[in-house]
Amino acid sequence: MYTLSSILVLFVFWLLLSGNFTAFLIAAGAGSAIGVVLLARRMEVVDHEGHPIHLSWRLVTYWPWLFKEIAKSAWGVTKIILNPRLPISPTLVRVPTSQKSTVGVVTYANCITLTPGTISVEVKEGEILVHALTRESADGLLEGEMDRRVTRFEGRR
Amino acid sequence: MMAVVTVVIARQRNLFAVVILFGIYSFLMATVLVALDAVDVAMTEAAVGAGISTILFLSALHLGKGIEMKPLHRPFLPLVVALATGAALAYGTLGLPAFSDSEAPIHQHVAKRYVEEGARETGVPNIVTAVLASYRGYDTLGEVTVVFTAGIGVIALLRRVRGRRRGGKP
Amino acid sequence: MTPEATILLAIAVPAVGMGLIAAAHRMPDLREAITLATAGLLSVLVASLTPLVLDGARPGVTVFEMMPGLALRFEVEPLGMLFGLVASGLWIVNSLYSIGYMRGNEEKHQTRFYVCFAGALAATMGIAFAGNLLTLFLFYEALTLITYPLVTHHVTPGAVRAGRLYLGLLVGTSIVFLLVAIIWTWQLAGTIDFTPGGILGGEVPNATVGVLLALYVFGVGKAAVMPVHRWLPAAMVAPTPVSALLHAVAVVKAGVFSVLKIVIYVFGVEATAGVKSVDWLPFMAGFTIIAASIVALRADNLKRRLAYSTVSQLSYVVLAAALLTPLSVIGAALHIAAHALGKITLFFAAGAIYTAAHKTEVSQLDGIGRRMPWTMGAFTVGALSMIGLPPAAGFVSKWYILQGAMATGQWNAVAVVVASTLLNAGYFLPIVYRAFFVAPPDDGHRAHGEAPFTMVAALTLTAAGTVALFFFPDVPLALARQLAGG
Amino acid sequence: MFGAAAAALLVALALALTRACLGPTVFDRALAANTVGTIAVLLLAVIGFLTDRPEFLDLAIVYGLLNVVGTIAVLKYFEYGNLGDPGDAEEESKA
Amino acid sequence: MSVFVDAVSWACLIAGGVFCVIGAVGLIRMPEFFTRIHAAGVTDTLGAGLILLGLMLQAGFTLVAVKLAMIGVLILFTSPTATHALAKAGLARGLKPLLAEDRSKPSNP
Amino acid sequence: MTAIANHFSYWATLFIAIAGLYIVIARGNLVKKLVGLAIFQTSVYLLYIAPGKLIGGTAPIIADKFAVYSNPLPHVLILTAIVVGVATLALGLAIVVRIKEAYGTIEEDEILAQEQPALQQTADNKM
Amino acid sequence: MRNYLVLRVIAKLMIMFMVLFALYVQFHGDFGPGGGFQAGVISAAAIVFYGIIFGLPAAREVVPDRLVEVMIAAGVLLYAGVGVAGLLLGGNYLDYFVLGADPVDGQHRGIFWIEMGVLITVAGVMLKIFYMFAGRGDGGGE
Amino acid sequence: MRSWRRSNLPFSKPPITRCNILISQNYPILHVVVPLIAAPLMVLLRHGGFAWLLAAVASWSSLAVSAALLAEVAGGGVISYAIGSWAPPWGIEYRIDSVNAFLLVLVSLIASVVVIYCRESVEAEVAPEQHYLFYTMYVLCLAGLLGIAATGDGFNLFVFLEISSLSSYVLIALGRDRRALVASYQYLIMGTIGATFIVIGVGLLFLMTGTLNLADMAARLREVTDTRPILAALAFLTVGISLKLALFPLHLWLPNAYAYAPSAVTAFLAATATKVSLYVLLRFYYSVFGESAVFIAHPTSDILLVLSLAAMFIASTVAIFQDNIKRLFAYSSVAQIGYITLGVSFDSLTGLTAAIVHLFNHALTKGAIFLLLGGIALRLGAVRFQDIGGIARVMPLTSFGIVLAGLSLIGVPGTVGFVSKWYLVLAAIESGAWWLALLIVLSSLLAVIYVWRFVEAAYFQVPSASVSRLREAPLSMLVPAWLMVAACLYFGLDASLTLSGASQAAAELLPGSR
Ligand code: NA
Ligand code: NA
Repeated sequence: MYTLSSILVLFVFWLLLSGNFTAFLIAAGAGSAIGVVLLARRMEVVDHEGHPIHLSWRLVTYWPWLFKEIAKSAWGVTKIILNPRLPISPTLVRVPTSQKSTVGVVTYANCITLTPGTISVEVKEGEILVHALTRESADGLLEGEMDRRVTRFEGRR
Repeated sequence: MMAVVTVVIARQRNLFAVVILFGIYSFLMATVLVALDAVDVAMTEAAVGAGISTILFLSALHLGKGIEMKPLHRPFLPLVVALATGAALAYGTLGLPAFSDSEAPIHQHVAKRYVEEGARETGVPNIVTAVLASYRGYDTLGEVTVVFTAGIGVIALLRRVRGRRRGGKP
Repeated sequence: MTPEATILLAIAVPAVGMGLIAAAHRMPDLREAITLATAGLLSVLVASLTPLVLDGARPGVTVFEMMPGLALRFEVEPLGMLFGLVASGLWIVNSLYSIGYMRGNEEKHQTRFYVCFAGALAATMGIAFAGNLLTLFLFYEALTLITYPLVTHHVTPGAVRAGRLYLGLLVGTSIVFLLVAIIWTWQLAGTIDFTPGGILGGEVPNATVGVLLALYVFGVGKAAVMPVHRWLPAAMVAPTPVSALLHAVAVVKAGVFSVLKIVIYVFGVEATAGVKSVDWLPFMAGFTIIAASIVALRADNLKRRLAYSTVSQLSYVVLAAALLTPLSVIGAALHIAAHALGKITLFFAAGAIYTAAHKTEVSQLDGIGRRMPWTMGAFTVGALSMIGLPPAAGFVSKWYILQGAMATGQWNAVAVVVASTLLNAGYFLPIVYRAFFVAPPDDGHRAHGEAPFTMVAALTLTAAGTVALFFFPDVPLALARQLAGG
Repeated sequence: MFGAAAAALLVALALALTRACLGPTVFDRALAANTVGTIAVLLLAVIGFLTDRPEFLDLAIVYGLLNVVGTIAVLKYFEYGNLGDPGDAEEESKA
Repeated sequence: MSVFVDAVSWACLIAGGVFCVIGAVGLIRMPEFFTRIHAAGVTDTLGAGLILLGLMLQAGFTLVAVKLAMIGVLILFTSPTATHALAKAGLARGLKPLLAEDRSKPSNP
Repeated sequence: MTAIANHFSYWATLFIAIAGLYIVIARGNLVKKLVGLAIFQTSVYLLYIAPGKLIGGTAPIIADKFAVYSNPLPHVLILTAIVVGVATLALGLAIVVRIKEAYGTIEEDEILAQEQPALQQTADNKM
Repeated sequence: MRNYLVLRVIAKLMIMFMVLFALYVQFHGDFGPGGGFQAGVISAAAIVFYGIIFGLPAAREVVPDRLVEVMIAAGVLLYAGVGVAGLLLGGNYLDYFVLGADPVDGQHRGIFWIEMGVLITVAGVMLKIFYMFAGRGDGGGE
Repeated sequence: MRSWRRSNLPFSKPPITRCNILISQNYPILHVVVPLIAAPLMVLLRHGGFAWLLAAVASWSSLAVSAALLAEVAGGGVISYAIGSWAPPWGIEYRIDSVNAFLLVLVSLIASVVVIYCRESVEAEVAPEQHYLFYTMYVLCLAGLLGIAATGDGFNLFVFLEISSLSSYVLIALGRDRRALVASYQYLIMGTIGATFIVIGVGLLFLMTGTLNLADMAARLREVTDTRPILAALAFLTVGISLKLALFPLHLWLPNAYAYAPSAVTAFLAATATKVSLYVLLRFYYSVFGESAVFIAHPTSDILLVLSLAAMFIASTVAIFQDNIKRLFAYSSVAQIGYITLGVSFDSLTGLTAAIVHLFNHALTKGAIFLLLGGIALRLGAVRFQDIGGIARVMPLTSFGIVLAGLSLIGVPGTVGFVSKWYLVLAAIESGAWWLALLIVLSSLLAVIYVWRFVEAAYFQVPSASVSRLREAPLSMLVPAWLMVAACLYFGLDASLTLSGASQAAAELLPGSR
């Protein structure tokens, strides 16, 4: 199942990259996709972690929100940088996580990092150590909005 | 910009910093190459300079615990040699055709044919590939042989001999 | 057998002898027998060529071309014939003598000694019959190298030091001067084949001739013209048979032979006679004659005295060649033979004294003539020959040299010859006097008689030869006359 | 307009470089290197449009891929001192 | 329409460029490593995103746009990963963050 | 003056060459030397490629909409040079690793110091 | 670093695409930047990335040493063999014209195979070098 | 000039006659391709014995092919071989004339002899599992050197230079002594700087002519001769090549590299690597820049002369004071290279002949010496003077061979060294510099000293207990070594073959004179 869908995804990826639809190149693409997946299976990376195909449709709802968050916080950090007084108040904080799967935790951690102003420093069982540029951004994170959304994005299986 | 990085590399005594800076240097070089229309070269330089070289240096460095290097003792003579080389190079390059002079010999002789006929003769629109693989394919064979030599050389140098444990941890 | 084959055999026989001698290293008797047989065979071969040469033939053979236009070539002409005869003949005698000496003194490395000796003879034959400068040079260097183990025979630090000096001076001078001279000649003349009348034939600028001659004379270090004579006294550390080889049979003779041959066949006696730029050579030779004689006069060690005597006598040949007259050239050629016979006798005697009485200094020789009458009798003959008095061969050669000098009015040379004769007398006659007319010291030395038989036989033979050459100089004289006659 | 974007990127590149050169810690340099990589990717994309050659985007992808591999290699090295170390032992105790 | 798209895309490009510069300025201005990471984040996210968006608008619905999107996704995935790894490594190697407040201690079990 | 202006592209080459060579010769650290060597080699890249650029030209990938292409030949050559450079670097580093294992250091003067006793001995034997 | 969650997940995501991208670069070298060498380096980088995240032994399991050595040699052989094929078909060395009925066809065929040779050797060598270097430290008591 | 095979445009190519393949038509490239293919095969087989066999077969077939090529061009012909059937200057050209055919024979000959020697020597000095790697490097080095010699393309020359360089770095580093590593590293640094200089030089030429084909370059250079880039190119090429050929004072890498490399490697490299670099120098000087551009317009002669003399005297003097015999002869190599460059500096037919013939002769001589020293190293583990006292007693053939080859270094008549010296001195006298002739022969006296140090140690010292236990070197090492010694003597007595080859080559390079 993972294998087949992986091959398919890779093949599509190839076609998008290529833009050259000669028989030879399409065949090469198909062959490459199969070969790569075979190699990947040897690496044991073709699983729900390495190929989280099940999450694809939820992207549609999650990403716009994420982009908005990123824009907001980036703007915040921009203001700080451009402020001559550089009003920062770096804070270390532990943020609890509610995701069930590793992919979920990773997504959450990366989303924390992706939004300027906060970075996940260490991912542990049930919590993430976060460095925030300001107290406000730390507090914002602790409100748990992102945590909930990522968990929702992750879905229940 | 590259000049600045070079100077910092020259002055830097921390080897890790040097390695990181060297990676940056390669990225910059690759970008400059792109600006000069040498896309294939840029891709190679990026892959080699920023990728493989960094990994190589790091792999080699893990043996060196003393990452701090000693300061220089007698920098005068090397400077003279380097400057003399630079002077010779300056002397020579000042007589070269001006930048982007389309009448320069390199544009008028062999390369002219490559650009004009290469795609037709080899069926490959990327002239760099055409020249690399066909017109000067023998050079590339040599190049692959150089890579092969380096690979086998590294094996010969680093493979543990006399029954000592090979490779990674169990 | 064709003369060509004979020439090649003359070089091959001692070379093969080397191998056989080496192979027989566990059987001393067989080894020495091979040595004697080889020496005898060589003499016969060389002698068989003599009639031809006397008849005016110049048998030659080109072996192969070493470099384009430069062949390994042999050619027998009168001077080489004379030298070959002397060397091969004396080898027999020397071998006889060596057997006695080496056994009597229980020397080590005897096989090496005989092998190298045979090799030295092969090289000497190559020099004697060389048809061009390249061949001459090839065998000249070979002679140096093959005699090196002989000089360092005792492997003591002193011997090794002497060996270094020997090798350094001979190889050094030959490479630095002789080789350059040969190549220069080649560059000037386009050939280096020995040519009657001279390769350069007067077509070369005078100054160049002078420089070239200097390169040649000092390049041939074996001729021991001062200041490149130092190797000769140093080499006295070697056993006496080796000294005999150096002084009489091969090495120094090869030196003066080469100088003479070069003067005759490269420069040309007549072509060079009027050239001012070569006038320095008689002076240099004269100086060497006198200076070496004075050193000899002051030397107490017998072999050292003989060595300096050799230095002095060699320069007679050089001087004679430098006079550039036909008569002096005859004298020079004859002097090679005469000095060889005389000096070998003297060394044999010195070696016999050392073997029998273990004495090395002149001052120890009081009354020794009474215990060793044969030895000291032969010594006396040799001394007379050195001085140039009848009935010894030295008189004949000196006579021709003087005649040549007087005929061309080179009075300085005459004066040198006369003065050196007095000096020679001054350092040889006291020895004879001591040996026969001073009573032996009575300090409890054990009694001794003559040296072993083969040694005495050998020195008697050479003494007889010295006298014989005085009375019957026909063959050498005929050969020498051919040289002068052109 | 691409020119303006490119110019801005060049300025950013210069600033990031300054940080890379100033350090002071190795991590600062690695961070700067990563940023340089990102800016270079963007620069490449823009140059591709400047010169009307979208083939350059492949190049940008290569940059992006190697940038992350390089950065991770540096970090792995700093955490474990060895690129080949599986690093299981240490991590397990934390997890 | 195309004028409008052009205008938007140019705005995106300019804004993206500006954000890149701002992020880089932050990289210089911030006092220490951990705070600098945040600044770099501006470049990686808003700067990169806007520029790529601008370019995509230029490209229209073509494979070029798809490739630009791929680059965007690549940055989206790798940049936080690298940043995170950097921070983690820095902390692990004993780099002490400059802190106004440390609320991480109490939550330790 | 125009000569200098016309050749601005070479100044980078020059500077990199000088700096790279200087690092190679002056630095005693074996790894640093290799870095210098690599930098020195990159100077060649620009020397070859910069003259191949034609202003108004584009990358030498033939397409209908372009007429002027920059010179592809230097690109080919430098591709090879880069590969050769990295091969040399790999080999050099492998040797450095072995030196480090054998001597315990990668500083030139420390290695020399370790060999010094041997040198000293040689000097004594001269006497 | 196997248990380094963030890296592990992202690496798993990336590696497949990296390798595929490498092959894309390989096969599109005719049309755009890239070719055997670049592809070889990128695919090797992918495996190296894997090795960095999951450890050298894991990487060695996926791409065993023996295979890597074979790759190193096989690529060169393939390249040189294309040259020999040219000889055997009556052309000069590395003559691609004789490889196909039509000269351009022959060129295509020749270029394809030699680029494959380059890819195989370069990927093999880069990987092997990484293995050798990274494996060297273990015995040294780091 | 005859063009081999089609080198016309591919689109007007003649119909292919598939049944009609003549191996001999591809000789110009086979001597490189065969070892080049042998290398990966060895890696696939991973077996020391097979690898040796392959190396031997590859070397011998290269030798056979080279000899056939030499015979082909001996009359003064030139073979042009268009690789990939792309006519020069569009493709890469192999161009064989009497100059490089001579060199091809030399290199493959040495390789063929040394490979026999390797069997036992490598067994002793290299770990068994490394054997196939060793031979891989060996054939690669051979292929690289042959490729440099055969190519008619400036950049291809650099590529093959690097193949040979990289493989020689590895071969040197495989030496048992840890100093081999440092030596290899030093060589790598200096060699790479040299190669980079060469690339810069070739690049400047390329920028001025637009071509990389050397013949084409030469033709096009005539129009731009005496411009600044050309002069700079001359300087960079000279310095770069001089680094590779260890011209004094750029020789610093050589003594250690030769001293600590495995014996077979030392012999092979000493006999070939610097020689090939020298060929490259000659090729650029005479075939590309042209005699007048190099020697008449600039004081190249004087510079070369001074450096050569310095090499001859200083390196020889340093050699005298060496303790390690391999190092001693390595310094001697630096000095002997000085002789070769001295011959070049005369810029005359004779001088060039002398240089080329000495190139050949010195290869034989040094090859022989290092092979024989390898025998001592095998038995004794070291080649220092304090260890070898009296070794002639137990290893008579080895010692005597070294003495004979040593005589050749001195230039004693009957050895090849004499022939070289003869021509060098002749060239000096021809050029009117008789003082130079004296200097040449004076410097060879220094060789007497260092050769005699060996003679005295080997023959005039009492063997120590450890020496007395030794046996003569194995036959498989003695035979190749003595083959070289015999060649030293044979070509010393009958130099017509080597000299005709050398003068033909010199005439090829210097067509205008005489
Ligand atoms: Na963030
Ligand atoms: Na390509």
